[in-house]
Amino acid sequence: MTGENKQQNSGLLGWLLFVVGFTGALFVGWVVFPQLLFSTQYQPINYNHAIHQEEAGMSCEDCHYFRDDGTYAGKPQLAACVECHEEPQGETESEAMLVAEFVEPEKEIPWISYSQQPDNVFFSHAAHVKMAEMECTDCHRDVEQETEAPPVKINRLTGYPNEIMKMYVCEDCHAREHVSNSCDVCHK
Amino acid sequence: MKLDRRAFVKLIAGGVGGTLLSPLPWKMADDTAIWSQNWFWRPSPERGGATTANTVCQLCPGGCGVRVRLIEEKRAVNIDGNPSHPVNQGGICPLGAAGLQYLYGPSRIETPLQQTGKRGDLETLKAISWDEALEILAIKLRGMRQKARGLVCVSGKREGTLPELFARFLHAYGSPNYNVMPAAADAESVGLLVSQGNSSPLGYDLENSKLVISFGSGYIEGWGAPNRMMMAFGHWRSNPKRDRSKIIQVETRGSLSASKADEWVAVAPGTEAALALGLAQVIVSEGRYDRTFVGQYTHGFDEFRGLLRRNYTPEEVAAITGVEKEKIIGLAREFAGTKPAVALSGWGQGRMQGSMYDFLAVQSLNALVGSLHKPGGVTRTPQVPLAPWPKVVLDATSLTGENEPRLDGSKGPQFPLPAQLFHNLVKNINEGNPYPAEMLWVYEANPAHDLADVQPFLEALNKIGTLVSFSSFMDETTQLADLVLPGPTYLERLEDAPIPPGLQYAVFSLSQPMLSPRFETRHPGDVLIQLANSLGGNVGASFPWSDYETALMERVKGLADVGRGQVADEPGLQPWKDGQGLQLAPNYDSFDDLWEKLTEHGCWFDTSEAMPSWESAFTTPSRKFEFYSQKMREVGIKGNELIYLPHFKPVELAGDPRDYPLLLMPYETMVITNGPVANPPCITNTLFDFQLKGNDSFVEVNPKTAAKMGLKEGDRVALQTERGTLEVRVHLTEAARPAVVFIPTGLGHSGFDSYIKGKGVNANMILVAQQDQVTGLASWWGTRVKISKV
Amino acid sequence: MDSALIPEGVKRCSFRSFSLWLLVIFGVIGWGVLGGFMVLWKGLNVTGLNDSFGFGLYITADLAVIALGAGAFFTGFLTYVIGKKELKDIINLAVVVGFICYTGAQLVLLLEIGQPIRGWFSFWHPNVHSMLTEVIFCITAYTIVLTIEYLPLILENKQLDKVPELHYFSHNLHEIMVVFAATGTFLSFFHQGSLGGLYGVMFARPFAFREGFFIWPWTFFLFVASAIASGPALTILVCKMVEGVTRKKLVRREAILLLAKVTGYLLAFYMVVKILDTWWWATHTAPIMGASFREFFQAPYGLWLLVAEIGVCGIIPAIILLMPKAREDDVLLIVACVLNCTGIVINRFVFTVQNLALPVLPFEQVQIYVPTWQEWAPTVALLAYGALLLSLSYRYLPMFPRERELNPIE
Amino acid sequence: MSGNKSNGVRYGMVIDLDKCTGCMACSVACQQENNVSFREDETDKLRSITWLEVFYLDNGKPYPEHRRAYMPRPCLHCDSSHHPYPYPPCTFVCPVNATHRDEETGLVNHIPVRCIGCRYCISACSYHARYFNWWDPKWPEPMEKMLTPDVSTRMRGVVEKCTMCVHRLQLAKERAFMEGRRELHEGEYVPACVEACPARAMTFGNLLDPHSEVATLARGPHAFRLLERLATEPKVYYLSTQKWIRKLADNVM
Repeated sequence: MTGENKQQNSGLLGWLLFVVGFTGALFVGWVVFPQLLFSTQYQPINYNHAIHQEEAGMSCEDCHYFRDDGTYAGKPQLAACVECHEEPQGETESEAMLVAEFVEPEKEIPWISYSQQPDNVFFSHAAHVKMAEMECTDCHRDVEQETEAPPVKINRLTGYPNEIMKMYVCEDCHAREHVSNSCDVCHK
Repeated sequence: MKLDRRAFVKLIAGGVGGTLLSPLPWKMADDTAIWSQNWFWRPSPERGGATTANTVCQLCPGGCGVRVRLIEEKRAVNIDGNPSHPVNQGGICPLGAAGLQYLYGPSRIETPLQQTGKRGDLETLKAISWDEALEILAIKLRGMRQKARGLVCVSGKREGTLPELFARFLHAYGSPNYNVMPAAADAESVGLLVSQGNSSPLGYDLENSKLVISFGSGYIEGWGAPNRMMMAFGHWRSNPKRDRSKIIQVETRGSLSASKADEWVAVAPGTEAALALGLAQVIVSEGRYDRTFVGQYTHGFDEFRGLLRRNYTPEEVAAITGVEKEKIIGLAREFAGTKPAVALSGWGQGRMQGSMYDFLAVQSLNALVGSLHKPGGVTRTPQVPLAPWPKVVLDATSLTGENEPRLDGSKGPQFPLPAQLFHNLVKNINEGNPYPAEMLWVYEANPAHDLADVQPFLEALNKIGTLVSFSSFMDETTQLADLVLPGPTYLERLEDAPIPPGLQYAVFSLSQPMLSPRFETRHPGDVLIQLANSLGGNVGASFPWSDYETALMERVKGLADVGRGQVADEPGLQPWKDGQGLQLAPNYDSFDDLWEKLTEHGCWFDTSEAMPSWESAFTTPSRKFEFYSQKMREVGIKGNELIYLPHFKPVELAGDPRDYPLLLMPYETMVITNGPVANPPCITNTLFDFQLKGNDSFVEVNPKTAAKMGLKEGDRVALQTERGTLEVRVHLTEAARPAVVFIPTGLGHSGFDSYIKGKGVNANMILVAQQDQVTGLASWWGTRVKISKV
Repeated sequence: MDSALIPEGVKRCSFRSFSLWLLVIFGVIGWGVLGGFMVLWKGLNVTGLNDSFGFGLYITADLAVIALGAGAFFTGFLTYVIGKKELKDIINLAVVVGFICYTGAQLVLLLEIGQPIRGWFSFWHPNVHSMLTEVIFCITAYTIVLTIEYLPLILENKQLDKVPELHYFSHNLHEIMVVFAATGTFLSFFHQGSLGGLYGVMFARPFAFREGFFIWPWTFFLFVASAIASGPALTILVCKMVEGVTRKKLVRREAILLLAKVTGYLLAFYMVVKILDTWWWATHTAPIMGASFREFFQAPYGLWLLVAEIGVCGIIPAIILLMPKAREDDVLLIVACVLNCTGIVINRFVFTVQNLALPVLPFEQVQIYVPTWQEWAPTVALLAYGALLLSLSYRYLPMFPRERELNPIE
Repeated sequence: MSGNKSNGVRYGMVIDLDKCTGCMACSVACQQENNVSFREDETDKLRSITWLEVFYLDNGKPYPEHRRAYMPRPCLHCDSSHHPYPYPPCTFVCPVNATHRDEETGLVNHIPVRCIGCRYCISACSYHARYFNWWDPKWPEPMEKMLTPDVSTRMRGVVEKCTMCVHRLQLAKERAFMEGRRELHEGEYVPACVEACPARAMTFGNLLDPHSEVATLARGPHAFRLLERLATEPKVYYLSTQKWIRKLADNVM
């Protein structure tokens, strides 16, 4: 092989390596990295939204209600579950776990939140639901027909779930609706 | 073909390009920033529904209603004032606001403890069960029943059903030795006894006073009920300018009370009473006194007038107090000419016992201008109509005990007047006279730190067989205990809070558990009942209740029975506004209703008891206010004529002035807690760096005095008195009188937690208490001191 | 050993002595890294900073270094934009010094902020009203410019120059250097100014506050003037230092003297405006704010600072530099340059530390600031970092285009 | 929000120094309300965080003419009429928009999670109202239980300051929303310090509502503000009939 050839070959190889590096990095960044960044966590027991609504005839507000002071209760405390589930209400594994691991030892169920904002955020459900008359599903996924609680993706670095609403979403909507975007409206 | 450098560079370049076009760097930058906002070691308070509940603060006798903010009724996260409570109307003092730092403080005791080694060794203070602890105590008590008089109890609380239960236990068991920590209330009570015939504590109608002259009282620094006093101060200051109430402070040190008064009269140390007598002299000689009262309702006025004329002319008083003659005359005219006017007594926060004569001198001013039992003046605190408990069941031993002399010599032949003499108790224990102390109970008190002139007490502990502490915290006394029976804090227990000191209307408040006890603590009331039952016999029979709550309810039934007063359930109540003697329609219809409402709102109050009339107020032999005390003669106190009259008696200070050229005076402030608890971190935070710097506390010295001694701001000095030496730093301030060194009390803890331990020095270690030979009361406002640079 | 990297036709010290020298430098840098690491790991509590002295040695050093780094843009401006060709002798050095100053300042700045991980917020969430935003953007942009200006010099390294692409690239960069010089001038003008603005806008701090033109306080312009009056002085100093260490003549005398003359005029101009500013501030600005000139100078930050800054380190060097006879004397030239640079350091110190030491509330006392070693170490390491970059650049790059001509090898 | 809204809302405070007893309840209540961290030794006052600091003043006269007074200082929430910088001195210097004046309430907020800790705002504030977290905020283990969820805890390396308990405004608004109201009544939103003050020396409300107590007091003859000459226009007013105190509030030539 002549020197020139060698040079050409190595140039070609160089560009090939460039492409390899480029696509490799893209693959790592777009595919591998998200896998590594998020952990998948499962709810301590399966919660069946559909069955509570259809068979037990419960409404959303039975568990997700406003407190008298206008704050939002979010997820119910164990006491609410105990009202019906003092004894197992069926044959499922979750039902047995609920009674054995939480109801009987009177331990709160460590539900994993899909969308709870960081503690530096003050989110007023009253402002959005009562005043702005927004629907729950405007921000949250529709759980009405859900028979199984989906797993939660938790960001390993930040500790927050991936469904969490980012600040620009809040800001955009506030700007559209001519609501103040001053920091202390939402941060505490 | 080999991978040369250039190819490698290209691979890297591709990699970099690809990475930049992927979310990796951008998401990482964002997420690491978010990570820095949510570091796992940063506490994130648990969320939940918030509620508030009313209770009463028990950190001092001030009796303020407080509101506790709770999260899911499991965590208490805030304490503020209860706006419906008439005493504080929503205001709160720093200590009350810091209450949670006690509840969650690191110095809480978690279980009963027994000292298995040497006293004071924290390593050998071992956790035991409640059953064991009670058993140990019961066995000891059974064993020493024949020496029952040797059981001594010290309570830090003066009033309330719990101190009463302790006293009851001692009574049934057969010991006369129930004591409370010494305070100005002791002198007040003796003074009232000799001048008015009974010891009912004073109630000041301050909110309605137009002129208040305070003889050394820290009226906004913790004297009386602190919040009530600050409320009253705010009220004086918000009256329309033309009839703003005026405050005159007579004090040696330029305290906050002095600075905030309309006028500060700086007197020579310990001469407040002389000034009071000087004012009395002017008022009497100029005929400015209340002729009706003095003429018809006093006894011994002529003797008093004679004494004033002889000894307390403005010239003489000016020489004693250092206050100009004209000033004395002016003050007297102002005091007599302003209606209603009132004079306050009791030094600082009223924590020093002090002299009965000092009290009498000030009280005689109130008598001269007819301010006794009148609106805007001083009366007695009304009775809260609690139902009595059944009589204590006595057996032979307890009957003997009833008649035993008290260890402190009070009510005895030498000192027949006072109900208790704490420093005498310490002296007698040390001397084993007249009998040894077998066992000491300490409840809501920390005498090992808090008692002025504490060293003799620490020695006395060696003479005491067993020391039992009921404290919730690892205080200095508890560290020395042989047995610790920790109680829950006031936020975890039911307890009544009686009328705060100095109040003119009736209040009964209830503190109740805000949350379940954090630790294996037990209510001292329940402990006493269980202990009594375990002892059985007459002691058991004297405690016929299943628990403290039942015992307390039995007494509260009295309120429902008389059907008076109201539960305070609306903000802005000011029971002093329309005067006393005003019937209130009860807002409850039965005991159950009352109890329920009391539990919800925390306070019952009543204004129906009118101030006593001058005809009925005095129960002295003459049925009059006695300037010249016949009571003292009656109980057999003998001496020259002077001792029956209010007079100024200079205290012989400890130490030779040649060795100890300066005077050391203790002072109290709102931001350094005295009493059973130590300063919580958030109050210690508010101390200025000329009060505490690192672990050094400061004494106040006048710049002129300092200059003479070559001292500069912040210099480290040794303070030496007859009792010992402390190392402090000096703060130069014109608030200090020349030649006097002012030292704050309440620092220098060796107990509690690392947030207070070792900060500053404990002034009580070097103060010397001086006993008055007529009354037996002790004073410690001044000790001679030497100060030298180290 | 490293002869393959050393430019053709110049003489360098042995690799052994060079390694020893590097060892010393790395020692100092290591000390600085340790200090910096402690600040990052334990937090800023290891420094002497507090709530009174939010800014301290780090900021003083940053400000001083950035001002002194102005030699780069100003020499560039003179060389490329004005066309003072004789300055080509020294332009490379000026660029390297500038690069050192700017990158070093940014490294120290990273320690100074409490949350360096969030440092990029200033790009993503900038507050356009903040002078600091202007500073951060301009400094970053100008550092990029300086890198671009530095790049051709690096690419002239004997080995790198052999790569045809790089050679070509470097050549083209040279061609358009005027563009970068102009950009650099523009950016520098703004960030030197906004560094002054940083203080001048503190309208709640009577010591720092100045009225001004539109939104720019007079300090904005004073900082620009002082930077261009002192930056070239540092360039001269560094040049003299390198010449001293290498015992060689590296730059033609005309270049140095031209720079010295320009510096003299600029310093004189700066002194005039600074004195005017001080007079106006003392007699108009401060009284309006309820402050008095006398109270601005309290021990230990007394009037001596003003005398030192304006008198000793301002007027004296200006006179020396303005007198042709004086500036032609090497010793006097060096003295003038040292004083000039010291003056600027004092000025930045005064605005940073004295400003914060003075009480604004009438009942307060003067505070005293004492930096800890964790602050000194990174600051000193910044100088070592400069020495490192200079040494490497001198040894391996043709930093002084006239070196071969002035020092022919026999 | 309270009372007369047509004028807008400018929350402000009046502190009557004649009534202030220097008891420090405001400062303590503030620490509890806002999860202010503390260390074992807080005597380095230049590194101790006290959102509501109490200044010590004295008249400088010799005994017994000596008088002292305490001056509580929350963040003054400057309105600023300064030309050409009509912003509080602290907010317009922040490079990252971490601090800002809410134009609907006049409150100056500071968001620690945005803050990069450059401390420019600390340097710009002449009232020392801003504090830097020199250390990781830490509480002894059991005391973490008393932290309120209404205010987030801060982290090392950021600035913090008094928010006028803006979380109480947030919660008050929520309560109002439940009743379908957007307006607040006077007294529905009051900071912790004002609520705590046992001498009732502190008043809080809408300065733009001419009938509010706070506006009435702020118009009084003895009302003054700290360093008025700086044109920072604090929304915290002080009252004192004492000349020497009023004199100490402002530099007088």
